[in-house]
Order: sequence, then structure tokens, then C-alpha cells
Amino acid sequence: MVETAIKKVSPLDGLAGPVGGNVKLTSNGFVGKVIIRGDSDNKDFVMAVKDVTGVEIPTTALTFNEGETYSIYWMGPDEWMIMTPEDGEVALETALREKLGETPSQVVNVSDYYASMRLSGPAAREVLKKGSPLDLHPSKFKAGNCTGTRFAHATIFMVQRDEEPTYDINVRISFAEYLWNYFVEASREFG
Amino acid sequence: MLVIKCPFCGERDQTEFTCHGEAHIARPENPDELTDEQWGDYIFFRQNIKGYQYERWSHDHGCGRWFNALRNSVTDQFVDTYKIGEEKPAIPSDEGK
Amino acid sequence: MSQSNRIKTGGRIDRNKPVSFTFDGKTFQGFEGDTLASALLANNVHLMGRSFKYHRPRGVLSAGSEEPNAIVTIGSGKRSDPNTRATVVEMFDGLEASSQNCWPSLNFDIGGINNKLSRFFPAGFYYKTFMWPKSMWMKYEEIIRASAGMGVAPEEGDPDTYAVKHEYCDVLIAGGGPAGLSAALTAGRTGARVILIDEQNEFGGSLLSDHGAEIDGKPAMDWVDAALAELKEMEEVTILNRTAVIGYFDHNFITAMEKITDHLGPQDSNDTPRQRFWKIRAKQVVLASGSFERPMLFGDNDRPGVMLASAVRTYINRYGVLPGKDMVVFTNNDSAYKTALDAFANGGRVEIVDTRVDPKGPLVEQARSLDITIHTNAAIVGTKGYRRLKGVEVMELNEAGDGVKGTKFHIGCDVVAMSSGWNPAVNLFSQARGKLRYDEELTSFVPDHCQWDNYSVGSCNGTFTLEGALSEGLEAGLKAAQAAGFGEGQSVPATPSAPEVEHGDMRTLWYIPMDRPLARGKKHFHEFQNDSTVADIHLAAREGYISVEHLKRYTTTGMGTDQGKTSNVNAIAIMAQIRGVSIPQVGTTTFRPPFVPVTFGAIAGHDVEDLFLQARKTPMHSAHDRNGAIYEDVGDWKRPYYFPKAGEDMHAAVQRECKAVRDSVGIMDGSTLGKLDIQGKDASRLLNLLYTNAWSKLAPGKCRYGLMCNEHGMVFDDGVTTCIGENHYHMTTTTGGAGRVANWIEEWIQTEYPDWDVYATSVTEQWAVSILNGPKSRKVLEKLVDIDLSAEAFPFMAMKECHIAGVPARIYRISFTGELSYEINVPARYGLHVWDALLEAGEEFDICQYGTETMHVLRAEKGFIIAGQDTDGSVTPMDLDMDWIVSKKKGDFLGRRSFTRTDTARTDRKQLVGVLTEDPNVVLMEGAHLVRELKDKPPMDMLGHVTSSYMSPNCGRSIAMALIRDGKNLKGQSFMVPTMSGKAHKVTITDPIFFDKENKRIDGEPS
Amino acid sequence: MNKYSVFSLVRNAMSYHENWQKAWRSPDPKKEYDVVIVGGGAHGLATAYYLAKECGITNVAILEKGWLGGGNTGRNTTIVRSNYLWDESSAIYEHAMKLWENLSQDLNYNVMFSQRGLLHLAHNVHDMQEIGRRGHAIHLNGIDSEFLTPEQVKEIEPTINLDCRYPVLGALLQRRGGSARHDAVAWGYARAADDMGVDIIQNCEVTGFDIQDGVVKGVETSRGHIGAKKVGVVTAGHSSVMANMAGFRMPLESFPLQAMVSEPLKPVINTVIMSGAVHVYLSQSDKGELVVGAGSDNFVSYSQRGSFDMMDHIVGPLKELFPFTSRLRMMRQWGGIVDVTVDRSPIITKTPVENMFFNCGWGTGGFKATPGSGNVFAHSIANGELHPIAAPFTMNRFNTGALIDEGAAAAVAH
Ligand SMILES: Cc1cc2nc3c(=O)[nH]c(=O)nc-3n(C[C@H](O)[C@H](O)[C@H](O)COP(=O)(O)OP(=O)(O)OC[C@H]3O[C@@H](n4cnc5c(N)ncnc54)[C@H](O)[C@@H]3O)c2cc1C
Ligand SMILES: NC(=O)c1ccc[n+]([C@@H]2O[C@H](COP(=O)([O-])OP(=O)(O)OC[C@H]3O[C@@H](n4cnc5c(N)ncnc54)[C@H](O)[C@@H]3O)[C@@H](O)[C@H]2O)c1
Ligand SMILES: Cc1cc2nc3c(=O)[nH]c(=O)nc-3n(C[C@H](O)[C@H](O)[C@H](O)COP(=O)(O)O)c2cc1C
Ligand SMILES: [Zn+2]
Repeated sequence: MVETAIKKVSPLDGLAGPVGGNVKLTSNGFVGKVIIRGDSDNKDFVMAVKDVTGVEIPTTALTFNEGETYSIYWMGPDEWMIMTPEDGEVALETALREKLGETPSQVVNVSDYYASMRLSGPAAREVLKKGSPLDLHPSKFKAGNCTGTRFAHATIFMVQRDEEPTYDINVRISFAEYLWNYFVEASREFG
Repeated sequence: MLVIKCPFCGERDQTEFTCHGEAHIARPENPDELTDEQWGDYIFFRQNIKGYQYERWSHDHGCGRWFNALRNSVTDQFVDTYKIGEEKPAIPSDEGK
Repeated sequence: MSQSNRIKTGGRIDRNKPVSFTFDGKTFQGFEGDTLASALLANNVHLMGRSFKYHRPRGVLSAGSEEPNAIVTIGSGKRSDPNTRATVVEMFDGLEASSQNCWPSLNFDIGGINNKLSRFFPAGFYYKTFMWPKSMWMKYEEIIRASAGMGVAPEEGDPDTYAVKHEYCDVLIAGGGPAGLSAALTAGRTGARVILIDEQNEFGGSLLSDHGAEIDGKPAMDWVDAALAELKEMEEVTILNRTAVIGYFDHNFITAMEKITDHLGPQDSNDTPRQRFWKIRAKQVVLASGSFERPMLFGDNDRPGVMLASAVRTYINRYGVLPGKDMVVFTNNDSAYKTALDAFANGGRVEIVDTRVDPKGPLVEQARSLDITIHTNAAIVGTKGYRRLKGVEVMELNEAGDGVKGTKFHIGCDVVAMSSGWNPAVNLFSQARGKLRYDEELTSFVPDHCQWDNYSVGSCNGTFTLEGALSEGLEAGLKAAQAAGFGEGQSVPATPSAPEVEHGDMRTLWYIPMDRPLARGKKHFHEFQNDSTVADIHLAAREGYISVEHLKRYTTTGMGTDQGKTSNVNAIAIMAQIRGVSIPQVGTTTFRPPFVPVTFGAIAGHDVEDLFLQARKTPMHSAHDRNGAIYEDVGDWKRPYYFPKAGEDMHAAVQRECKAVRDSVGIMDGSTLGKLDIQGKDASRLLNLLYTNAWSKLAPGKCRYGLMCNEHGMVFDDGVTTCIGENHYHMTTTTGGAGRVANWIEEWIQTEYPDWDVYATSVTEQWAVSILNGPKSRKVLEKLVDIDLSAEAFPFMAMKECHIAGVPARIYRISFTGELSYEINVPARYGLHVWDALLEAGEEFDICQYGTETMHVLRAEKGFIIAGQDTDGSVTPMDLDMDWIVSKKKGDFLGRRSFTRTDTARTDRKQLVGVLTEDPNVVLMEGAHLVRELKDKPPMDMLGHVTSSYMSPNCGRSIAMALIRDGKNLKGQSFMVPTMSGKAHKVTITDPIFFDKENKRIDGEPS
Repeated sequence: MNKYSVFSLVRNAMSYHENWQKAWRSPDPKKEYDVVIVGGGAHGLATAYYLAKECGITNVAILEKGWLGGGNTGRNTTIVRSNYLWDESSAIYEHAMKLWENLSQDLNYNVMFSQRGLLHLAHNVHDMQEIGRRGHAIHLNGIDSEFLTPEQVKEIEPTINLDCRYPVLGALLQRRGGSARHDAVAWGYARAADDMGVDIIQNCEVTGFDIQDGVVKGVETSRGHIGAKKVGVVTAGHSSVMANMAGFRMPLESFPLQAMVSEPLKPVINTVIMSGAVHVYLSQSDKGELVVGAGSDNFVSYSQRGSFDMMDHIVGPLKELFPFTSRLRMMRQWGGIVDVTVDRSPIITKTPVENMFFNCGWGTGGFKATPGSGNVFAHSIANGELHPIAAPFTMNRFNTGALIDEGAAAAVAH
């Protein structure tokens, strides 16, 4: 077998960020992401996820629960995303699948499907408002919320981390360069 | 430009959704027992109501769920949205007004 | 003399900031705070444009966005803005303006000949002529086109940027005059999210021009300043000036356009967008957009110098410009007396012509007390002057107001300030499907009811007093906030006092009679921009175009850039008069967005050039760039089309790539294929529903090809699905079909079979896919993987999980070329790593990178279809000669019932066949048709068309596939394929498999 | 009827245009007609005209609930072409095209039919295959079509951006394609039909059908009962509503299709341009505005208005393909209710009710068919059997599966 140094490549590698200080844009690297589908009314399902991750499945729409290693995000009434530190996803996937056994569910590793980037700074909200039809007012969408929505032509899954505000934005990797460049261009006027 | 209440995510902008036409058209259980006319009716013929109509939407850019809605196709106002499997809301009595 | 019309003091212009600007190349001076119109008027320039049809000289009519006449081009080259209203252009130093629709110059315009001939050009004249000789129409049309139009399109390459913003609010207030400001105050005080918008640079609306107005005993503008100061302190209130609300759509969706740098002139940097387009969702809307004054319709009422009375007042009070020294105020109401008084106070010589028999009231008395001459029961019947007003002719009116009497007398003047009443600006309300009501007393349409949550206040509601505007605003602002859930228990504050002099009655004459019948000599323009006259309305009525919508379209009234803001109601009223019906019986035309014209650039925002639409790229894209790929757009994806070597054209490259794959080994990027992960006990049940073949018995690690049909029974996608483990499948779809198939699956499992235990999730981008093809592919792969690749251990249509170049992979042994092939899936982050490793490992075999075109040729050599190319939504599996893939046993599946419909069951449908040209060097054009019988010229009876056609280096000749009527039965027969150039090629219908018919190559070279 | 010509124009100018006659009468409805046409759009008016002119049936009424041409006829982007894919479509659209070519003279009303040429742009390999197929099919049906290189496209439309996101790879040109003045088409047909005795009745809404034993006997209207030996329904977006009144369903859905115009400009766009991949179709009217078509709302609606998001979708592409439009302004936007079939082809059909005929489903692209549609529909009503050109378009095709799928192969059907 030929041995070469293994390199991981992200579509965000090498992209220039915004120029001024009011918007920051960074890549979140290779955060592990696993989608889990199932019925939150089914105790076996809920328990299995809790057992493996140590985190309760959030059943309130647009919220997430954070644990020590894992955090679980509501994506839909029967769909959640579990985030893990880099390279934790395969072990998680295996553990979940094992634990869930016959329980109706789906476990899918989507770590590479989504690129994750962080948009923050005083003008971050203004940048998002350029492409997203979501009401981002601090009283409507705040730290602790997450949701699927749209930004320009991309479907995104967005998490608000704090009130700075800081947003983590997940997007299919094939849209990542487009979205990044859009954010950069949209930031230009804010310096 | 409608505001649509996703039964799961709440009120959202129309551009997050796709409409999939008339709701409550069940796929025939035994297609072989249908005449060509009956089968054609199932795949092609629609009520296309001017007034209140039940229809299907999906929250593509949100939670990805499909749901049903009762909407007035003249005023473009929604009476309600409801989950698949839930009983359909009644047509308001101002019908024909 | 420079600025000869500038009043010495006063106005809201900044006299410390003089600016110079040019109009048609001539330099003028003005001040910051001027508009282009006010600055030109200050310089005594009235002639600003030419009309659309008759090329009549035109001056400025209004002082706002309703301007129909003073339409100019601002800037030049890439930054030219044609069709701009001079009345809304804010002055900056160096502003460059030019006139339009005239040649060689504004002053002397050849097109003015149209005016001389206007008698032959009434409304709709073009429908009656230019028909003979028939062949000449296109020539006539060219002339019509060249003389129509207005401004000239700018050069391409707009240097400016634009932005879009989505916003939400509880209360949106359109208009920042007294009504809007007071609504903002009460709404804002509740803590609700409020957006206050006005299209002008300053807030205050009509108060900006009303120097005498007082609120609570102080100048009204003090109240405006205090209101603004209070609003600015409110955290949840957004104040937008220079922003026009342009659209009011369903569910209170409001669009607005903000001018950010237009008033500053061309900018060096385009970091700051020129304009911002707002998309606002408001819970409640307060419309406070004011009203438009109506012009008087009298003979030759379009001469430069004839202006709306309120506009003259605005120029005097707001801009410090007295548009002329000698003014005639022509009115049917009291409000224009304020203009007379202000002009008089500023040194103008003023006479008043009032249609009323006995005007009274304080304003009239005041004018009388100043010895201003008032001609009562009188009307202007004509004007003097062509490029500039020189005087008016006045006569006495008869009792009914439909004729004149007595002797005509002349008043020399250079300005007419006219007013025939006011129309509430119901545009936005009406856009929102609001229904209007005709108010007899006001003689205008006012808002009645609307299905969306809004309030009309102030003069757009027909409330024409200041106190009324304030009180309606205060009340609506609070009510709206409360309806949005704020300010519970708060009550409406007392209305500040704003005493006004009493206004007397109006005498509405929809048009002013002359001493001659209508249409003889002088023209009564009701619609200035498109040159529509009162006589045109009569003509339309005479010819039966009596519906208001026919009237509009026949005379083009209201179809200009001002959309009839000053003309619509007059036109409607005159039609009512002619028909002898009431005004509401005629009805209005429909108000449509935008309220004022909006640039396309602003709507597009940042969605331009590279951000116009995402170009989706695979994880190996940088390698393809490096390796010189030429790309093909497939859906949103950029896919390598071919990889030319130095000196190669596409043909040479593809021929080389095709050979290399079959002779040794090739590699392509298959990452764009759609992929779905499917899990659950009912997963195979789902596959059985979707695909035409049976899926119950697929063992883990095995792959199967499937076709999907829609319920019409027509093929709509295909692909290989693999059993990953128990109740776990990996489905692939075509690149273009990925989204469609994913939605299709969701539709069925969410809506029809929600009880099934099955979930599907897209994993398209999770996997980077490198595809090895060719007899040497095993040799290449061997070097990198940790599994046995022998045909026995890893047979065709199997999948193995393993490591490649140190990273985890799923390798599928499936083949779209008939060669030994491995589709290597690795997590996307490793895609480039594995691709490069494969290239390196393949070096000794001269591994060939190939693109989609080679893939297409290779699969065609084997007769494999491409859904979407060899099918078009009207093709069944049977038409593809793929009966074998349609299960007869498994029971029902999507589309099956449709196969037995009479037409679908026909055996002579178009069927997929191979086509070989007699001359092996001829490559048929894709889309060419086979004909039953070649004729000298069309029409010819077509059998069907070529769906795929290539030069195949492996077959040593051209090959093609085609969908041919009754094709299965025509195999072996020869037909002709005519080309567009008149040549024809002889072809024979064959089986569609051209290469390795026995399928011997699938296992490649033994390992 | 006084004849329109340059001479009559001059003559009337001398009498201050006071002697022009009404273009059409406004008669009260008679008790009964041989044929009642429901819907005063251009298709309905054309049907009446050809009934009178070619079938000798002049005891005809057209009932229009609003004003003539106020439906889609008055709100379409006026693209006229006959370069459709399938033979059946070619036949009907080319039949129309031939009638268009003499229509102004035929009606003695200048409908400003302008054969300025129509370009279908191809932006990717799939598009190239599509125009290849269609171009050949049209050619072999005896209809003009030419393939253009990008350079040739640029010569015809110098302002186009060939190198846009989806570069222009080629184009299909129909030189005989172009546009016509939509209102004039309605008015011209109305005037000519009226002249032959057809009663044009506006503000007369059909509210029900008088059907006895499965045979139509008349219509109920806002102006009372009107008897009819035969009824032809040509109500576009409202066809399902009419079918519902008659007791059956149609394979249709109604959507608001959107359009807009820019402020008027001196000539800058020379032909009619259609681009599927970049999603633009536009032309410049004789008055100077760019007439730009957008998509339709994706939900059933009978509200005849422009919505925002469809407009929004078209503006980026417009600027991409024609960068000079960036600083231009939109002047007005609107919408019309189009009746769309699954196969994007019209329905000309007999119905379950005897003597009742429907002509509908023209969806987003029926203006161009107006003369042909009216012509074959008139013959079908007169003979009681579908005209051969109309026969493939019967609604029974949705049961047999003999769809004429113009949507599947080409993306747009305008
Ligand atoms: C925005 C837009 C762009 C388009 N662009 C093109 C294009 O570029 N090229 C092209 O070829 N086609 C185009 N079309 C399609 C084209 O406009 C239509 O196919 C065509 O005009 C249909 O004509 P019609 O006479 O059948 O329908 P309409 O003109 O809609 O006439 C139907 C009439 O029936 C009347 N009616 C309805 N119900 C009743 C009743 N109960 N009683 C009495 N009367 C009734 C309506 O009031 C209406 O006047 C476009 C359509 C739209 C909306
Ligand atoms: N007969 C009369 O004497 C008479 C007639 C009309 C008005 N008025 C006076 O006018 C005042 C009415 O106050 P008001 O507040 O109702 O109207 P206003 O005219 O004072 O203010 C309306 C404001 O709305 C803005 N606007 C209009 N359309 C807009 C749009 N689409 N987007 C953004 N901004 C837009 C205008 O720029 C203006 O500033 C009172 O003082 C009244 O006395 C008197
Ligand atoms: C080909 C075409 C050209 C048009 N040109 C203009 C125009 O120059 N000015 C204008 O105001 N409207 C124009 N319109 C739009 C009409 O004013 C009107 O919006 C349309 O007929 C729909 O009617 P409605 O808006 O009254 O519902 C045009 C419409 C069409 C179909
Ligand atoms: Zn949702």
C-alpha cells in the first residue's frame, strides 16, 4: 500500500475573510455532525440517545441542548443533529446504531455534507438580514436558538451562540464557497 | 408573498416553502381495479377551487416537513395549517361571500 | 444672471454650500438642499424635457415623485440614469444632467414636427394605419420605435453595488408628514418595533413647504424636529429617509427602496451600496402617504411655466425659489390662495383666476386685502408661449361651467400655479387589494376597506387638515401597536392644536371649456407624459373604448413613468361625464407596484456576477483546475467536461480519453451524483414502491440498478442502490435528479405512508466519489486499499468497506462503461487526498483523467441510457427496451398502472434503438431526425430523433442512439437523416449496444 | 364599418376625429343564440370571428364578465412563435402563425404583428441538445428555424452578456417569431366580429349552465338567462370554475403568472429573447419598455396581481444576461391567472355535456396561438367534431396517456 500523508480539505480553506472589524467570519473546521431521526415520543429512542450522548433530545422546536462532548440540535419534529468534536462522529454513529438496535430510527454521518462557519461581530446580524427571510430580532431569534432557513440561494442550518451575536452556519459543502463569499461581500459596507 | 405557519417551526416567509397542490388525494389502493378514466382522474384532474382549498406544502428550507393547509385562493389568506394525519379544519362559513 | 429666481433668504437649502452643475452641457449654480428641478428653476430654466409622442416642450409640473414632465438623464456612460425625475434628484456639486427624447437639442427638436402633425396622430392612430403595403410594416415599425422610448440605456458595467435587507416590524409607517410622524410617536412609545419611512431627504411632508403652519403655537417644523428627536431616542424605532415604499403585497409584505449615495454623486469606492432594497414584513401598516394635487385641464396647459400650485409653494418656501415673477394662480379651491399669498410676500406679481362664482373665506379675504386681483367665475382658456409660458387667456365661465362667455382677455405671466383639488395617495392601499370609495364632497377616491391590517391616515385618507392629520396619526399609531400586542391600556394623547383658516367650497370642473370646441387648436392635456388629451378621451368614448381599462390602454393615459399619479382621476371623471354616469361607475384602473420606479440593480442586490447563483464545486475541484479541466454546467454544478492536453481541441481530447479508459485506466469525478441514505424496516418496501424492479432480496454488500417512473409511467430517474446493512440502503440518483428524487421520496413517506418505518436523508456531499474505469483499474486500486480485489472476493455489483490511502472508504463495483470499474466513496474531506493518491498510483498505467463527455461516449458504446438525455419524460421502461427491469411479480409500484392505458400500451411508440450512419465518419447532430422518406424540402414525416451521438474511437466509427416510432420493429432498415443545410445522411437502425456486446470486459484483467 | 386606412385617418382628422364609428356595438343580449362563447379574451373573440367568417354562423354572442381582453390577453408578454417540439403543437402554432401574418389586413386593424425574430438561448449541453432536437423537428415540419453561434447571437443582440453564469453556447432563431400588440388583437377581432353581426356583451358574467338531460341549453348570467344551441367556453384561468358549474373536472391548475415593464427606452433590444437556464424572457415594445416575463406563483391562486418573489427571481437573471439593465427601473408589475396542464399543451375538447365545448389549458403560452386556436375551435363547434388540428388536444388524452408533453423537453412554454 502506498502511504501518503493524509490531508483533510475543506471548501473554506484559503478563502479570504471580511476586511473590517465589524464582521468576523471563520471556519469551524471539521466539527463532527450526525443526523438522527426517530420518534421523540418513543422512550427507547430518547433513552438510547441520552445514554450514548449524555444529552437530552430537545423536543422544543428551534432549540438545542449542550453536553460535555455532544450537543443536540432540533432540526425538525423527528430530526436532530448531534455535533461532536472533530473525528468523533464515527464512534458516535456506531454507538448510536448499536444502542438503538431495533428502535425505528436513522443515524447518518453528515460531517462532510455540511461545512460549518462562524459569523460574528456587531454587524453579523445585518449581514444575515441581507439573505435570510428570518426574523432575527433579538427577541425573536436569540442565543440558544437554531433553525433551518435560507440565505440567498442556499439552504442553511443556523445556530445562534451568543448575543454578540455569534452565529454558526452549516451549509452543504458545495454551497460553502458561495455562501462564504456572499458573507464577505455583504460585510463590505460595514467595515 | 405569504406568511405561512409551519406547524413545527411557526410563522415563516413563503420563500422557505414549496406548495404541492391539492391535499387529501389518497393513492388508490388497487389501481388495477380502476378504469383509465378513474386512474387519469387520480393523477391529472384537480378541483382547482376558486375559494377555500385544502393543499399541501413543505417547509423545504426549514424543518423539511410536509403539512396541509386550508387557504382561500381568492384572498390568499390562510384559515389554518395542520399536520399530515390531522383532521382537516372546516371551511369557514363565509364561503360564497 | 445666475439664480435670478432665487429668493434672497429662507428655504431649507444650505446657502453656505454652493454647488455647480450642468444641464445639457451648460453650467449652473445652485445650493445643497436643492433638487435639480429647484436649481434649474432658480436659474429661470423651465424647459426640462420633451413629451413622449408630440415632443412638446415641457417644464416641471410638480415638486415630488409624481412628476410626469421633467424627466432627464443623470450622469453619463456606465453611470447614466435615464428617465430620472428632476424633482427628486438631490443636488450635489458636479451633477451632470441632460435632456432626453429630443434631437438635435432640447430647444430645437426635429421631433417637434409630430406636434405640428398631431392632428393626424390622435389616440390609437397606429391601429388604423401602417397596414399597406403589408411588407412595409416592419419599416414603419422601426420608425415608430425610434421616435418612441424616452431615455437611452446606459452602457453596461454599472460600477455601483446594491444591497437587499429583510426586516420585520410591528408597525410600518409609510410617509413622514404630520400624520406619519404622529403615528410613529404613539406606536413608538409602546415599545413596538416601528419603521418610519419617507421618500424625501427630510421628514415633515407638506410641512416642509408650509412656512406659516403652527402646531401648539410654534412653527410646525419645531414640532417635526421634536418628534424626530423623540423617535431617534427609541431603541425599537427605525427611521428611514430617502426611502420610498414601493410595493404593498399580500400578508403585509412591504418593499421599499432606500437611496444611500445617489444624493452624494458618483463615489470612488463602491464599498457602500448605492441603494438598498428593503423587504419588510409588518404586522400592521399605517399609510400616511399624503395626497397629489390635481392639475387644471385647460387649453395648452402643458407649457413650461404651468405648475401645480402646491409645487410652486414648495419651490418658494422650501427651496427659496420664485419660479417666475409674474404669476397667475388658477384654482377652484382655497388651498392655492396660500401659494398666491406666499408668492406675493416674496415679491411676485400675482393675479388669481378662480372658477368659483363667489369665493369667500379668510384666505380669499387676505388676498383681497393685499389688492391681489381675483378674477372670479373665470377660467384660463389658452396660453401663450411655446418653450416658455408668456401669458394666459382668460374668459368668464357660464353657469354650468361647460362653456365660456364674454370677451377673452390676456394676462401676461411666466408662471401658472394651478389647483383643481386633491387626490389622496391611495396607491399603496390599493396595491394591497384595498377597496376604494368615491367621496362626493372631496371629489376623489378615498380608502374604504382592506383585507390586510392597515390604517390610512391624514391626507391619503382624505383628511386635508393639519389637525385632522395629527389626530388620525396619533390614534392609528397606537391602535396599530396595540393590535400587534403592545401598549396595552395606553390611551391616545390629546391632539396638539393646529388651528387653520377655514377653507371654502370647491367648484370642480373636470376640464375647462374653451371658446372653441374641444380638439380645435389647443390641447387639454390630462396626462402629460404620454400626451393624452381630453379630446383623446372623447375619441375613445366615441369609438367604444368606454371601460376605464380600455380608455387607459387606448389612450395610454396613466401608462407613463408617473403611472398617472396626477392624471388618473381627471381621466376617469371626464369619461364619467361623457358617458353620463357617476364616477364610481366608471371606476379606477388598478394601482400596481412599484409606487415609484425602482432600479433592477437594487432588487438584484448582491446577487450579481459571482454571487448571481452558486456554482457548486466538488471536493476535487482544485485538482481539476490544476489539471486543466474544461467545465460543463450540470444543474448548478461545475463538472469537468474534458481534460485537454496542450494543443488538443475537445474532439481530440475526448477521443484520447475514450481510448485510454478502455485500453488502460481512467479516472473521473463522480461526486455530483445524488446520494441518499435510507434506513428502517420498511426501507425495502420503499424501494419496491419507487423502483420498477424488485428489491426485497438484496443482500448486504450488494448493489442493484433501478429505474424510477412517475405516476404517469414515464421514466424520470435511475441509479444504483446498495444494501449497506440490514434495513440500510445507499441510493444514488442522477446529478440533475438528486433534488427531485429526494422530494419525491419525502412526499411518499411523509404524506402517504407516514406509518412506515423508514427515513431518508441526503448524503450527496458527504461522499467524494472517484471512479476508476478500465482494465487496469484493479492494478491501480490494489496499491491503495486493504482488501482483496479479486473478482471472486469483490465481484461486480458488490460494495466493500475498506481503507484507501489511509482513509475509510466504501467502494462500489458498479460500471457505467462496461469496464472493470470501482466507484470509490470517501468522506468529502478526503476526496482530494484520494484523488491525488489514485493519480499517483495510476501514473505507471498512464492513468487518464476524463470528463463527462468521455463518460457519455463510453456508456453509449454500451447502450446505457442517460435519464434526461435519452428520455424526455414521455418514455416508459418498455420504450427503452428495458422490460426486464419492470417486475411483473412484486405487486404495485409507482407508475405501473399507467403502463396499461391505451396510448401507453401501444406497441408502436417511440422506442430506443441504435443508429449507424452509412459513412462511419459522419457524426449525426444530436436532435437530428430520421425521416421515413426524404423529400426535396420539408415537411417530411419524422420517425424520431437522435438522442445521443458520438464518434467512438473504440468502435472505430460514429455511433448513435435514437427514439424511433415503432423502432423495435425497424431494426435493420435504412432511413435518411436530413440536416438543416439540406444534406442528408443514410443510416441503419440497429441494436443500441455497439461495443463488447457479450459483456466480457466487466471483470477487467485478472488480478 | 368604416374602413381604417391612412386616407380615412386624414379624412377624419379634417373633421376633428368626430366621425369615427364605434369599434363594436354594446347590444343587449338576445333570448337565444346559435352559439354562445363564454369569455371575451382574444381566443373567444377569435372563435366568434371565425364562426361568422368561415362557418357562416353569425347568430353568436360573446359573454365577457369584465372588459374585453381584460384576462390574460391584456396582460401577457406577447411572444409569438411557432417553434414547438411535437408535430401536434407545430401544426396548431404554425396554423396560427400563418394567420398572424395576414391578420392586420384580415381584420383591418393594425395588430402590430412584428416578426422581429425570436431567440431561444442555450446555456448548457442539455439546452444544446434540446434546441438541436426542436430545431430539426421544426425545420422538418416546414417551419423556419436556424441555429446560431454565440457570435451570431451577439451580432443580433449586442448588449447581451455571452459569458454569464451559464454562458451562451448557441441559440435557436425563428425569424418569423416576434410579438404583437395584445390589446389590438382583442379589439381587432371584436370589431371585425361585431361587423359580421356577432353580439359582444361585456360586464356579463356566466354564473351557471342550463343543462337538460346532459345537453346544454343555455347559460345563466348576471344579465339573466341566455339560450344557446351550443356553448364554447374559453375562460383561461377560470376554466375549472366553469367546468365545476357544468359538473365535471378539468386537468388544470390556475396560477398567477407574472410580468413587468421597465421605463421606456430608445431601441436597445432587437428581438424577443428567451432563456430557460438563466430564466429570462424579454422583448422591447414599440413604446420602448422592456417587457419582461417572470414565473408563476407556485400555489393555486385566483388573485390577479403581481406578487413579489417571482419578480425578484427574474431580476438577478435579467441583470446577469443584460448587465446594462442594472440602472434601469421597473415601472409596473402585474399578473394574470393562467390555467396550466401537466403536459403544458392546451385542451380543445368536447365535454361530458353535449354541445358544450372547452378551449383552455393554454397556460403560460396561448397568446401566440390566438388566431389558430380561435379558427380550429370555431370549426370544431360548427361541425360538432374536433377539427383535425385540434383533435390531439382533447382532454381524453389524460386518460389514454397520449400527452403532448411540451414541458418535459423544453423548460419554458411561453
Ligand atoms: C404574464 C403572462 C405572460 C404571458 N406571456 C405569453 C407570451 O409571451 N406568449 C404567449 O403566447 N402567451 C403568453 N401568455 C399566455 C396568454 O396570455 C394566454 O394563453 C392567452 O391570452 C389566453 O387567451 P384567452 O382568450 O384564452 O384567455 P383570457 O384572455 O384570459 O380570456 C378569458 C376571459 O374569460 C373571461 N371569463 C372568465 N370567467 C368568466 C365568466 N364566468 N363569464 C364570462 N366571462 C368569463 C375573463 O374575464 C377573460 O376575459 C402569458 C400570460 C400571462 C398571464
Ligand atoms: N386642501 C388642502 O389644503 C390640503 C390638501 C392636502 C394636504 N394638506 C395638508 O397636508 C398635510 C397632510 O399631512 P400628511 O401627513 O397626511 O401628508 P404629507 O403630504 O404631509 O406627508 C406625506 C409624506 O409621505 C411621503 N410619502 C408619500 N408616499 C410615499 C411612499 N410611497 N414612500 C415613502 N414616503 C412616501 C411624502 O414624501 C411625504 O413626506 C396636512 O398638513 C394638511 O393640512 C392640505
Ligand atoms: C406588452 C405589455 C406592455 C405594457 N406596457 C405598459 C406600459 O408601457 N406602461 C404601463 O403602465 N403598463 C404597461 N403594461 C401593463 C398594463 O398597465 C397592465 O398592468 C396590464 O395590462 C395588467 O393589467 P392590470 O395591471 O390593470 O391588472 C403593459 C402590459 C403588457 C402586457
Ligand atoms: Zn418547519
